[in-house]
Amino acid sequence: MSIWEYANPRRFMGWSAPLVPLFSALAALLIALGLVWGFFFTPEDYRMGSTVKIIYIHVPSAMMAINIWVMMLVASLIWLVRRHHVSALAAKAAAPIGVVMTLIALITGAIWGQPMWGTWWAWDPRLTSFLILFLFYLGYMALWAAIEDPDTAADLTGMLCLVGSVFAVLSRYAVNFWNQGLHQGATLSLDAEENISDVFWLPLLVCMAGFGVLFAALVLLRTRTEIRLRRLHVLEARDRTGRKGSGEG
Amino acid sequence: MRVEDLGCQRGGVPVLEGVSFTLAAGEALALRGPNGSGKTTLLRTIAGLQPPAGGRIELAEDSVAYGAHADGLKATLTVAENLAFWAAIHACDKVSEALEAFELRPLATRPAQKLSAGQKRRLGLARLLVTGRPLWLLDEPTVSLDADSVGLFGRAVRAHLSAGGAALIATHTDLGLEARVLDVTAFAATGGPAPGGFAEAFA
Amino acid sequence: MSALLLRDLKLAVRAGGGFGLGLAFFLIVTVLVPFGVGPDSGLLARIAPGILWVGALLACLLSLDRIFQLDWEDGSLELLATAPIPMEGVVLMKALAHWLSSALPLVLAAPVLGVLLNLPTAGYGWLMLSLALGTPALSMIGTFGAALTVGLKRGGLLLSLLVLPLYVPTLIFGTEAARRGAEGLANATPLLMLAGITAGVTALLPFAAAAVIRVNLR
Amino acid sequence: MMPDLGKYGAEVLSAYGATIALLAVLVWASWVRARRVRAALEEAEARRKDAEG
Repeated sequence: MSIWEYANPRRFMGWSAPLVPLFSALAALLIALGLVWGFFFTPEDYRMGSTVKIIYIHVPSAMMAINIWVMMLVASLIWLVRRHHVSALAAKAAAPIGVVMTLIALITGAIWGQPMWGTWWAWDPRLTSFLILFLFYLGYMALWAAIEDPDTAADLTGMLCLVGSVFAVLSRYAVNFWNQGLHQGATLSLDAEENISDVFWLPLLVCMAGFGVLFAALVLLRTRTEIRLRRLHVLEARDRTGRKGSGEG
Repeated sequence: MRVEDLGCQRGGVPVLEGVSFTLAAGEALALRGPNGSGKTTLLRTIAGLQPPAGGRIELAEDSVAYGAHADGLKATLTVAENLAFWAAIHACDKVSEALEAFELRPLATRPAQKLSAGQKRRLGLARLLVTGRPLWLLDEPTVSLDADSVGLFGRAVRAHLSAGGAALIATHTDLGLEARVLDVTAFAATGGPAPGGFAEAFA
Repeated sequence: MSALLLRDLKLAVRAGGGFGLGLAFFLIVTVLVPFGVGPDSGLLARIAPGILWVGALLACLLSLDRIFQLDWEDGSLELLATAPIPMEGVVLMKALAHWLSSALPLVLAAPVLGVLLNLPTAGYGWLMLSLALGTPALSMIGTFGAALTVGLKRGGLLLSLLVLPLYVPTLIFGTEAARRGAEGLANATPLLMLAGITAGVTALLPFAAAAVIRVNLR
Repeated sequence: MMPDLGKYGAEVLSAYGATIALLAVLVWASWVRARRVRAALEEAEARRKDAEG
């Protein structure tokens, strides 16, 4: 059996049904564990004080904001190339989750920035990039909402996601060029591991896993909803044509 | 041209299935059927504007001239300019013949926005002549034409057929043509599976 | 294909709205800025390249939804799809017509408006060069956005929402090139990036926009 | 029980609060919509079965 068989709506509904509660429980467990661990049982950073605790939500949400867009890009490509409806619907289902993740990253970033940089908002390249990503998510969702025919909507949003991805990377580069930035990522970022001790790392890892599993649970749940909606529309269309046919006959 | 077992869909809903017919040079085929029976969808599918749901269309490349409900006229351009544009797009220089055939010569310098509905329709049909394409796909071509203009149109189609062209016409009026009739209601889709597997029930 | 370009230009001239409205909008935006930020000529001189770029970008945005909408409504787009020229060519000609009728007048008017904002003398050439290099990208990206929203009844606002984020890189490199030029700094990098964006966008987006148009015509 | 958050207590708490609130809204909205659509579909399928049977 080919792997694409799993993308058939009925099969998808079959295999995803038990995963939703499983992933939900796992996500709740991991996030609760990570946040409690991070909030109550980690020391303060000697420079940032207790604000370092924001890292346990800021970094996972920022990571997911980008990963979700990448997942939407892959799903859109699968739809555009292989025409698997579930793939397009998964991309549609993921977008609102991506928006919330981006919003969390922006809000926690701004809250963190207030004591660290003395300002809520700085046109720092990373923050700016996330703002632009936020706009991309909004545009993507607005286009889905605006088009009535579901397959047309899937095609157009897929193309927008494709083109948007190129421009998102380009924007990141342009924004970097435009302002060299003051993000303190370097003192506490993943690519500077020597600066971050296991005390911070382990709960952060748990939180990142928790956010990832939460996304998995939500995207499956939302995709199932979208599939049901399509099925509902097919039934309604059949009702209409059936009624018309019997009326004429 | 030849159409075999063609299926058409509109907005993802199957409309026609199993449509088969052939159309040779010099022949005309009239499509009949009530509103919403899929005539426009069939024409659009053959014109290549929407993908078929199944079956085959055998057709020489770049041979179709599609005459839709909308005429594709620009209100601020004159009659002659409108025709000259489509002639240039199709690399064809039959503008003056087209003006003659539909008696548009006296109106040639008038902007399209100052034409009556029937005159606009005549201009839209004259566009077919400047495409130089052998197969005309016409969707309700005689809407808003008076009896004289219908006569003009019939003559133009006959001239086109005798020059080796062919025409597929969705119409309710009699054009005085030797045309076979194809009733599209015979091919109405019986509600086969909707695309994408959403026809299957699931919990 | 040149017939299509000529027709679109002729239509733009006859409709009159095309450049007139965009230019007036550009002028008004530029005039409003000093009212907003105060008449300090030093400040105005510093922000002039950015204001002029943002103004030109917004003025460009105004006429985007007309690129395909009228052809869609009167059926021309459908007929063009069955014509012997490829849809990619139609898209490219539409973008070029938009650039010639809407963006080029803005490029030419920008120095005049620069006077109002105390743009430093060194800045005029760079401003025009950066606009001339960057606005084709704005037209092309906008054409893609117009293709996406062509079938929608109220596509205008959505079009802005879709296109503005895509405009960010062009705007950044464009203003950067103009600003650095005006301040006498080296600006080869942003100019090259700007030219690169325009070249890349012109090469690739017609395919995306044509695919989108075909979907919309279905 | 409550750790001493020092002078940044308000920031840390508001960041956690905002995050939990946003996630809760997202989960809640997804859940409510899933239930509504599910009920609507079950009703439609039942109607269809009636019509056929």
